[in-house]
Amino acid sequence: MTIMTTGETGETAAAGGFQVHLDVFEGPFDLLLALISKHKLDITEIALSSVTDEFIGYITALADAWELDQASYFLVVAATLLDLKAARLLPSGEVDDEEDLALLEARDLLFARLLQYRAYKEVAALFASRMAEQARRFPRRVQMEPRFAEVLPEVLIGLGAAEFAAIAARMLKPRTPAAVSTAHLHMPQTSVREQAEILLARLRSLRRATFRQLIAGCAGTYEVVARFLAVLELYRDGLVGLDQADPLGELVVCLALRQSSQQDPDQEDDRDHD
Amino acid sequence: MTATMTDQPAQAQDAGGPAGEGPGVAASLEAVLLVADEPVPESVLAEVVQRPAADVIAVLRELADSYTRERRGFDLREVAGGWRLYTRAECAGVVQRFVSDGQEVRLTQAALETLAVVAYRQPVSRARVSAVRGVNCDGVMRTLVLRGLVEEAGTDQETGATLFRTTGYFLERLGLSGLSDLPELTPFLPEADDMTDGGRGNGQ
Amino acid sequence: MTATMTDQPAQAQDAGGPAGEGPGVAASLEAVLLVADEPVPESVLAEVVQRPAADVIAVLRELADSYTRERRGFDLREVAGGWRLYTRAECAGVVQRFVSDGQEVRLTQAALETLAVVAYRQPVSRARVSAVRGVNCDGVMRTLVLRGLVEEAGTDQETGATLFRTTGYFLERLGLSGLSDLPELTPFLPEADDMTDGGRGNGQ
Repeated sequence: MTIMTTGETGETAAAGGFQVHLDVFEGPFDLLLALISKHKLDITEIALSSVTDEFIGYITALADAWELDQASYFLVVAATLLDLKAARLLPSGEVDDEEDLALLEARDLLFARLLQYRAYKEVAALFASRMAEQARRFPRRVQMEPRFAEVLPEVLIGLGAAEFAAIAARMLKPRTPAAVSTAHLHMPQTSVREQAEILLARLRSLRRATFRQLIAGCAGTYEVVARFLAVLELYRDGLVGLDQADPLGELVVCLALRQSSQQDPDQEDDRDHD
Repeated sequence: MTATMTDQPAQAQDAGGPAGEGPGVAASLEAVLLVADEPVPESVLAEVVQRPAADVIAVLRELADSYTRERRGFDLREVAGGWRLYTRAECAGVVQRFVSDGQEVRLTQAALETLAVVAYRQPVSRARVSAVRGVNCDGVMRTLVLRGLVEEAGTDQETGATLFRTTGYFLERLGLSGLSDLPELTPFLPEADDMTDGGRGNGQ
Repeated sequence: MTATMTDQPAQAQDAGGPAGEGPGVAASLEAVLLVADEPVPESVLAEVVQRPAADVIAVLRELADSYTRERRGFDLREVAGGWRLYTRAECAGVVQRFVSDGQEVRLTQAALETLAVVAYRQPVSRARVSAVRGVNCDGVMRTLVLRGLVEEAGTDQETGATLFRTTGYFLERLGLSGLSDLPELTPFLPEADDMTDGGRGNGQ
């Protein structure tokens, strides 16, 4: 049996640009395969970087209709495709740098997953035709002739009344619509802004301190991270100066001179980047 | 021997029909009778195979005779105003051994679920049970009837659908003396249950 | 009624045939298959007709062939690890007209793909299937379970995730006699694939 081309293929690919049609693709691989076959391309590196724009066009067109978990799969693939396309635009040399290697790995992984997906998709098509064919045959399944019904072995329910009732309860329980679980979210336990205030307070008395000193007493990694981010924010705003003799060396933080004239950190809003 | 996925769809052309189009009348009748649950009147068969009743009767008789002549394990008989395939009387011993063979039959999860819904919602139609379970229950219901755990209980006045209820044998197998011994569902239902209708229903 | 030691009709003892002569193996098998409501393994058939499995298999194959040769409306097929009578595919039109009830609902593309991954990777978790397809499969998996094509198969020892496998009904729906009849996945995979793990896995 020959491998059949699956999905929404070619003929509709009229000349001139990408046309948005509202096919719903079963995931990013499905879309990618459809695009590749539409252009009658082999699954090669060229194919991947050539269809990048259309892929991105598709997910942009669907921007309002995304479901979150689905979108993330698409975005990961889109990011990888963009990387690959960017890499092709640059003069290519030998792979010598770690980023190139990572890119190659990402590409190979994407290939592998795409091929794997295609294999399952083709088998799924076989399943479909097989099932359609089988649906034309009806199995013998009729009531037992009475004379034999009597000799049927006893039925074993194998449950106590309570267990039986539990099954009924499970079946009859009204179905609550599926809700998005928020169990994995947690409340932030601190904020960068809060940490910035602590930092400034300390520096006002110390004027100058190592980062190590400044994080003494932090309640956990999250607080250390927040305090470090606060250092960066304050530095960006010119409120503190930084000094680090060598990479990974001791980081020294000092209060900027103009800070002596008490600027209220509360006016600082850590969302107003850019 | 076993079918592989690459099989071509079996020879779809003709199946002994005159002029090679479609199955013949005999084959069509055999196929219909194979899936028929109860005796099928000649008129119904004639309509299904789209032939005059007289032709159909002739073919049925010839089929029945040929099964007997060839001493097949099945037997085509005219009973209760219709035709149905039965096992041949001579084979009763083997069939009995097959049917009674093996241990007690354990109900499948699907059967248990269907039985549970019937027990607490009886009398209830297949459609209702299917709706509760979210999946068609026709086959399972048939098994439960066959096993004597469930029986027909008239028809729904509005829809005309066949209704089902549990049997005394069901109570016996579950070790209950009556339906009133079925545990209340309330302790099992976390929320104020059942928007669909009045909880336990007319269980007794 | 006396059991003779001749190797003629070995199952004559309790058959109660009219002329004191029991049914042949073929007839016995036909009768048993007529009352079976699921595929019957050869071993069971062999025990019921009290013949060596090899003989039984030979007779079954000959029966199946003869039904096809004679273009009968029924068809004897080996599926899901056993033998079962089916209507012949060419008679589908007539049978459909007769049964008219629950035609199988066609599976969606998503369901088919999920089913394919489960078939080749079983036992497999939802997360694994989602990773292969690049899209969440929770809802689809539930549908497959409801349809009886897939069932739970314990939990993963490391992650605690529920594992899934295909059912016997799945094999029946595909007309396969066992998982080993699934086509090899490798021809569809140009390279020695599969970063994630060892391909087909324990397909059997």
